[in-house]
Amino acid sequence: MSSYISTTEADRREMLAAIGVGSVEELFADIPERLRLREPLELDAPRSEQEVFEELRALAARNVSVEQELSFLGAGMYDHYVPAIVDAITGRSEFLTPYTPYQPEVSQGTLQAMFEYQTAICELTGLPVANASVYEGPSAVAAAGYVAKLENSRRRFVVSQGVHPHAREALRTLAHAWDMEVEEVALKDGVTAVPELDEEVSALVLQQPNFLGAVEDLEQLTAAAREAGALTICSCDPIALGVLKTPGECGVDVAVGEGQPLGGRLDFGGPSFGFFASTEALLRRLPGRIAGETRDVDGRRGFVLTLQTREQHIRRERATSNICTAQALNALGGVIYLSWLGRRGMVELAELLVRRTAYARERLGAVEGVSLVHSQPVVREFAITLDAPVQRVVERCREAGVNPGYALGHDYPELSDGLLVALTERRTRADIDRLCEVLGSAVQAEHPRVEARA
Amino acid sequence: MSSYISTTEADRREMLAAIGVGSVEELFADIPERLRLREPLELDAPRSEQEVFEELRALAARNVSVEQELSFLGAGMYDHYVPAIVDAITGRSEFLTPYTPYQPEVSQGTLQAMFEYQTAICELTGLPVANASVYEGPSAVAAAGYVAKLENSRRRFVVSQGVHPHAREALRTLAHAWDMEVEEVALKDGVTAVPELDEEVSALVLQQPNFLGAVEDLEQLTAAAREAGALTICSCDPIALGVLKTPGECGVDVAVGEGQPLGGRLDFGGPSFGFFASTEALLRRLPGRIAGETRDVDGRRGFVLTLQTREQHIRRERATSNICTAQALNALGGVIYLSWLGRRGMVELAELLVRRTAYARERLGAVEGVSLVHSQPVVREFAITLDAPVQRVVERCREAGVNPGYALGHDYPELSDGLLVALTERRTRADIDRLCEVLGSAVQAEHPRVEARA
Amino acid sequence: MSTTPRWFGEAAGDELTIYERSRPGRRAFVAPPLDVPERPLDELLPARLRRSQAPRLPEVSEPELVRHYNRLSKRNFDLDTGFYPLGSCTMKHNPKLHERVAALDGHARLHPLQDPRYAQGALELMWQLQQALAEIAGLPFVSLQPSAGSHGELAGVLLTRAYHEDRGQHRTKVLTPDNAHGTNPATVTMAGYEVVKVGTDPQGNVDLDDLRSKAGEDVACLMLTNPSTVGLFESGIEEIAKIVHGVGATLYYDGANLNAIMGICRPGDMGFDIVHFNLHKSFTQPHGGGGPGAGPIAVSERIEPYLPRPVIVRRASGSNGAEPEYDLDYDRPKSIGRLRGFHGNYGVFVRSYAYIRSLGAAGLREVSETAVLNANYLLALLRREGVAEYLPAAYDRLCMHEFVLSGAPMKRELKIKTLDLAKRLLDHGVHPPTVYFPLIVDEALLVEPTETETKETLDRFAEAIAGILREAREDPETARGAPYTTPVRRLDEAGAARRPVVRQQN
Amino acid sequence: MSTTPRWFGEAAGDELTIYERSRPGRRAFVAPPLDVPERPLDELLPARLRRSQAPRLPEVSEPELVRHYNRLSKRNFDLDTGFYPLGSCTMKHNPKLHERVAALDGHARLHPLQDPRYAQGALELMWQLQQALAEIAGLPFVSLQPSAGSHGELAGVLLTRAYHEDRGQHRTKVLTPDNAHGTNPATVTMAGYEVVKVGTDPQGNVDLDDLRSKAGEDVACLMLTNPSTVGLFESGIEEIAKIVHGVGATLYYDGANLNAIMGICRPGDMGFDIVHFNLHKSFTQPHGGGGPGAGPIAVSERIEPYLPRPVIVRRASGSNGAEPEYDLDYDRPKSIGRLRGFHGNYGVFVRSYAYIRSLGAAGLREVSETAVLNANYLLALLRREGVAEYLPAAYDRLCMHEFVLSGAPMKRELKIKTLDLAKRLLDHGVHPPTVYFPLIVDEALLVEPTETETKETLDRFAEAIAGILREAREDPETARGAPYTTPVRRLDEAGAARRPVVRQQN
Ligand SMILES: Cc1ncc(COP(=O)(O)O)c(C=O)c1O
Ligand SMILES: Cc1ncc(COP(=O)(O)O)c(C=O)c1O
Repeated sequence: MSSYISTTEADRREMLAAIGVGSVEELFADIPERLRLREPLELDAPRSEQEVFEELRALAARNVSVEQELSFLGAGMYDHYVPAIVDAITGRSEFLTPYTPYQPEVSQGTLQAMFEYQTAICELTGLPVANASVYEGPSAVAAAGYVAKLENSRRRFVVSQGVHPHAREALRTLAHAWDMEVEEVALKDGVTAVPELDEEVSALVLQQPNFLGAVEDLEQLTAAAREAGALTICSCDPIALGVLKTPGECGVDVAVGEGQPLGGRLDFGGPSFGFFASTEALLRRLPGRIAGETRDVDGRRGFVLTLQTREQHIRRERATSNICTAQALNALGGVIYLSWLGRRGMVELAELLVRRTAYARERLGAVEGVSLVHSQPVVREFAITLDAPVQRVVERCREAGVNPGYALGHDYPELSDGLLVALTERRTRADIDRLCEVLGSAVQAEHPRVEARA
Repeated sequence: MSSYISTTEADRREMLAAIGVGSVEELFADIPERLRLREPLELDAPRSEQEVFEELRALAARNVSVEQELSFLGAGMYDHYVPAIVDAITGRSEFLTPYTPYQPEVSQGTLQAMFEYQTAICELTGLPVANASVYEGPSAVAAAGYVAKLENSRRRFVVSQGVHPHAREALRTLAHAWDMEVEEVALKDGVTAVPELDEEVSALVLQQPNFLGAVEDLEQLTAAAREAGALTICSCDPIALGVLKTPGECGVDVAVGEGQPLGGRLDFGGPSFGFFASTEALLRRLPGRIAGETRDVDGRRGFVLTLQTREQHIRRERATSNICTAQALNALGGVIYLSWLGRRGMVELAELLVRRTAYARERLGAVEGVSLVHSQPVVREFAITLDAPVQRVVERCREAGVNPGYALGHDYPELSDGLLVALTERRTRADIDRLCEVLGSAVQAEHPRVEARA
Repeated sequence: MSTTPRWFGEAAGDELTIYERSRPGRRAFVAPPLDVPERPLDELLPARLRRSQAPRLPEVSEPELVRHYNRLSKRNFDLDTGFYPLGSCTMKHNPKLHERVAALDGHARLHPLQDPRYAQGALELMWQLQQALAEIAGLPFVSLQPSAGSHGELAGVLLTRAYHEDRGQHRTKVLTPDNAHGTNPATVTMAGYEVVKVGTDPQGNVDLDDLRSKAGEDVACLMLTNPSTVGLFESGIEEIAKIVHGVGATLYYDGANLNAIMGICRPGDMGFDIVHFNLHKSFTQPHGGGGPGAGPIAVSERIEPYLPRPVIVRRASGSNGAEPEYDLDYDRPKSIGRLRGFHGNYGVFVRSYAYIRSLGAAGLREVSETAVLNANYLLALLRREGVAEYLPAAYDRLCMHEFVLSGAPMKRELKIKTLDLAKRLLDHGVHPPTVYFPLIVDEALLVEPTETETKETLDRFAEAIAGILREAREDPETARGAPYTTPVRRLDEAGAARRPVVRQQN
Repeated sequence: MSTTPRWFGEAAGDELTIYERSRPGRRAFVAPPLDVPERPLDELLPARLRRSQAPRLPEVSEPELVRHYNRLSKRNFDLDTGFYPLGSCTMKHNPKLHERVAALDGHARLHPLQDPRYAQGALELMWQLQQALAEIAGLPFVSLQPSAGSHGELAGVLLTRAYHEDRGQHRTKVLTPDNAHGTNPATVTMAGYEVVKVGTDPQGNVDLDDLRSKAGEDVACLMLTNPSTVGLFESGIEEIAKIVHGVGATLYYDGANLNAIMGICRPGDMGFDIVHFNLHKSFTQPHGGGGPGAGPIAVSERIEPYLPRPVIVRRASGSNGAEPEYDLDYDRPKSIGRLRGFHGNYGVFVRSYAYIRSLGAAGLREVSETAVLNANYLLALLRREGVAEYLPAAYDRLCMHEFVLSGAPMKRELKIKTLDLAKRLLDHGVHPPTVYFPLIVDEALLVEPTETETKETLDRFAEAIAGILREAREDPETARGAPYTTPVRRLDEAGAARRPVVRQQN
């Protein structure tokens, strides 16, 4: 008997008697004989807790985490410091183990946290409504695309090449099924060139700051979309929103983004959460759960899942999305993190990043063999190109314990020796100096002009 | 303002006004001017959470934990696997942050857990009563000595040299203040020679298994004590009690021990807990908290701290001990661990250790240059001596990632090249084989006969 | 606060949100020092790109933050607190080990864009998990990418589309049973297909005649849950597969109910082409109050070319007996593309992998056997007098891992609805079953005890149900007014939807 | 279970112990495989040395174990849940960071007998903590070994003994004030001395005349708490020190109330020879329902030779600028010896060190300033009409970090005792203050809010007290019967002591 099961042989006998069958086998009578497995599944033998722990630890040890190297990887997920309180609260069984709050009387913890989370997202994005989470960043862009499709039934998305490649691809995957086209707009000087838009355009899709780290001038872009009657969807780095003009102020209709920077683990890419905010006009088109405030029969304040007629369990094939299980626990971590940062802390953190990033960019830009891809304002991430093969440079850096960033060539062939360098508050000036030193020598060593190589 | 304080400048002003003073300084008027510090304390500047985390991580990284080497260290604390449930439950704020349960109506969690813990300790030791914990193992021996002193006012302790050296020293420290003598009994063939005892002997103090790992024949020894009218105190390895005849059955009056093996962290030696059980006759002499069962006014079962008239807060200078804060959380971990093991598991674990230890002892005994210190039955630990300088052998083993055990010379000068080798269920046969191989070559390399050394 | 508060620990101020606790100047966060030159912000980021106002986030100290969310947590009922027989949700025990291993730095702090050569442990774990899921499903290829069940469904229907398109076929319809979970039809629409409903026969199975009549060449797929959402195994599954495959459509398996059949039979063997798993149901990922989850899919050979990108590949490392090497393959020309960023919910994979490793084949079979045993035992207990008259089983058969009761007679005879019964259960310290789903049963109650509950718990639950019905015979008002002991009582949901307040305006 | 349970989540079976949940055959533990030859046990361990019966530990599965202890935890009130103004206990916020850093493998899984060369991080941490504590106390030498406050006291009195003995003096008495905490006199006896009580003057300070009359050559030590247990600073401390030192005795500082004076003044400067700290009070180690704690001691130069063994030493590593090296020194011939095993409660040190690092000098001073401000503010609130008549401050002065009220007028006028007030507070979701201590105040209530509480919380607490007194004026029975909302109500303590049941007989 496994340690997760309580049914002893004696229990089993009593229970079978109460049911009135002679064996457990009989309970499966509805399964055609032919389909029943005669052999056990081919899986490894059961293991004790201790052995499973050792195995999972051994697997973990074969990964190089951000604790084991000086990492400047970003490109969508960032190594921020996660305060202890996030783990302490999200680890409580009361938040960790319940289902979606279908019985609000015994789910006020989750529901009120959702409401508080929605409020925080509205504050960050400058938009009046938000849902309680979607899966993660790139699929949030696709989900926003579905809102636009439902809203205006037009046939084309215009997407900036500054949008995360994963998000562009996720949108494409679905747009194909919706029989919609996806047109990409190139970057010019690192930012999205204001595109020509016609009435076939359902939505203009942007990212702030864009994938190369540049801060977009959103107002110009949303104006163009507005003119064409299209919506603007913008995926945002929530940390950058501590200092940037809000999407709401800039005229964005739907602001989404990857929530991982808000107190989330890296977790090799998930689970995290996607945030989703919009104008009031789109409230009834939002996907997923939304918590709303109300009162109980005694007049006490309470919270419920609201506007459920949008959702699959009520509206079924006419739902605004098929999403059901989302990312409640991660979003809870998000609101705890934001409350931990607080009003001033959020700004302080973003400004610290702006300053450290400016320092890093200036210093790296001065390294021989390194040049900046653009000179637009940035918040915490920027692109450079190297006068040497990027893979070899990266490999050399790693030998010195430094992971200098994400190689851009896979997603931007024109930047084949490009590198995207990201900062968080965990990377100090000393770390930046070390990066410059290590990257500088690596570029030197790999520079095509340098002949002598092993 | 630090992040742990909520009193803003505005709050402060309002509060001072309510008090009717003009400044915080005035609140300290009772402190003579001369004594007030004019300068800040000389401490490092405050740091953010993230920085403190990094610093404490860096300190941790300068320790070699049992995860980073193959360790056979024991000698009082053991690297058992700690099941996840222990951390999950003891980490809950509800158990972690309350004070000693002075208000039983809102402390039933702690109190019932204490009661369950006491029951488990009684089951392990075969004695009818137990308290809710004392500090840890060695001081528990001293605390037991105090019980004996109170009970019979005799003037001498007779202590086996098989008792942990720290426990012997802790008892000595106090016995001196009590104007009592401590006489040691040597080991013979690895076990305590039955001593001659007279009426001056307050208690005979033993350890099971003893420090060299040998299982003592307790019945013989308690018989000698009983004859002299002395008590027998026995410090026990609680894991070994899964298979050994209980101290209760053997006639021991007070059984104590180090609780760390029961689901506790190593923590460089603490905090852990000491367990303390005795015969019914000594119940009213026990130190510390005891939980007892009772009913509330509605007839519901409940638990309270009981027999408090033994304790310092009631009995003051006539208390049976001065202990106040003890080790409630660690003892809670203990009862969770014991419930996790369960009736059968406790025995299975102990028997597994007996078999693995027998294997290890046989294999190591066969290694050239290694000999056994005794051939008594053992449970999970045994002493060997080497034909080579132990420190150098250990150093060589460490280079191969193996920590072969605790060098005995410091505590047992006659075993200057002795080594105490401990096992837990985390050390597999493969680990044991590796120990034999590594230790074997190290002894070979350091063997005095071998001339060629670097 | 009233003279006597209603529950242990209730205190003045409990009704406040974190925003209402905010006071200017308080803080939990202390910024690390500025260690670079402090240049004017305007030089770095022009004012016109900057926000004009700080976001109105709360200003609270750490102690307040801890208390606020800690106290909020106590307003939840959770699985570690009590019985949670929520049908279709598989609220089984969440082993504590899983949280420990998922939190290890090498898993939790691994960047998704780490070079695969430095993430071999993660890739191996994913590859091993894929192997295990493939074996459990009886289908050879797995993608772990989808983020939850409905995301898996979406992937599955998109795969179906890609498959047909690759064959030059343009199909427009997807069949779903009338008792299907809401995500099935919603997915169909979202994947650009039209939903066609298939009926259920009086025994609770798919109405084969109806299916035959609707299965035409325009049908791309049939989505099926088996055991179905009424907790019954479709004994005609082979016939169903024949009909569906007969018209060239694919057969999709909604794996929400996999907990009933692990190691007993396999969707692949039944003829399914595509299966999704809910790792947060059958494989112990905690539900988190509504996620995270993961919805991997397993597919047959013919569907494999279309799987989402990237896929994990394993290369035997030459002949020298070295460890195999794992990598990510993006070069998948027929792939439907990505569904999301990075590689899926890895943290969930860690937990589910630990689970499968702990149980092995025998353990997984024991899970399903016990889940079905527990459900049937509970059903038998509820067939007793005083209960069955009011709450009969919707289908008078043995069930699989869950069963549906109908509260229609109760409503008629005792004048209490299924909702009232559910709310009254809250006063007994148990979470109610799923209510009003599936839609095809009047006043439905879908009960799924799972395998990790004790017989004593099932006995007590049956006792609670009987007690409530007994009480209602005398006094239906009590149930209609329930719950009484919860932090709040019945809430005005209609009002909330009429004038939605979805954020705090501070 | 009654028709309507009393609190949220209460369920049938709640009254059971883990033993009563046991069923033969259930298990949470799975043993790792036997990988060595299975030899008959008799060969390895003769039957006569083996136990005849397995210990009757519970047989439960992991899910049951989790639920049992999780549900038990909900029957506790804790600091993360609400206000806990337990006088003399310093129930300040326990930062969450501390649990995280204490759990790091390098700290939590470090064997105490690891060679010091491989435990340099731990030894450095201990050394740094010693330095910080020495600076805070104003005394140069620290031993971290004692396990709690009273263990620190024991160490302190044993040091005193060793000091006198080393001078060939045989002293027999130790003075403690009549308001001393119980551990002080208990320690004195346990350390082989006789207790002599010193009186308190009407202002709440040590009665200097009484002290003078009792301070003779037979006195080894005066143990003092400052601020005292009534929350007042002994302004005559310098005179006290003079008297005590005048007869050659040592002055011992019980550090339980250090929270009032950190960074403001120092025991060493006041003339104390020995100080103990309660790391579980002033330095945030969580109380754990009664431990663990740690009671380090700081001492003056003349006491240093006697400190417990081993001591940590730091060696500058030559001239090459390398890191200093830390080691353990056992060669301390005048040492009183060990008080316990290994090196003290290291896990506690990690937390307290993190705390001191987080706050620095300014932060520690802010702690004490705010603790004293909060106490005085709350005292001021309670001086209002409707409260002060019934619950006057025992000393009509400003207080330090805590204050004593006397419930004597309340008992007289309203016929409710301090105990009743305390129990009624439980119904308001706050933990009562310490009651009936110190002994010298009739119907005492010792209130210590600590620095980590908000003004709003203090306001609400004062409101709750006023409300209870208001209620009692009309209806004293309600308070006398309180509490009503707790998992159990007043318990029969006398009965428990009369027929003690201290374990379950299964
Ligand atoms: C039968 C069925 N299908 C699909 C789903 C959707 O799964 P998820 O919530 O993971 O998206 C559910 C969830 O309840 C379900 O019960
Ligand atoms: C004044 C005073 N002294 C000593 C102690 C004893 O401290 P500990 O419980 O850590 O042994 C206490 C604890 O409450 C106390 O308040």
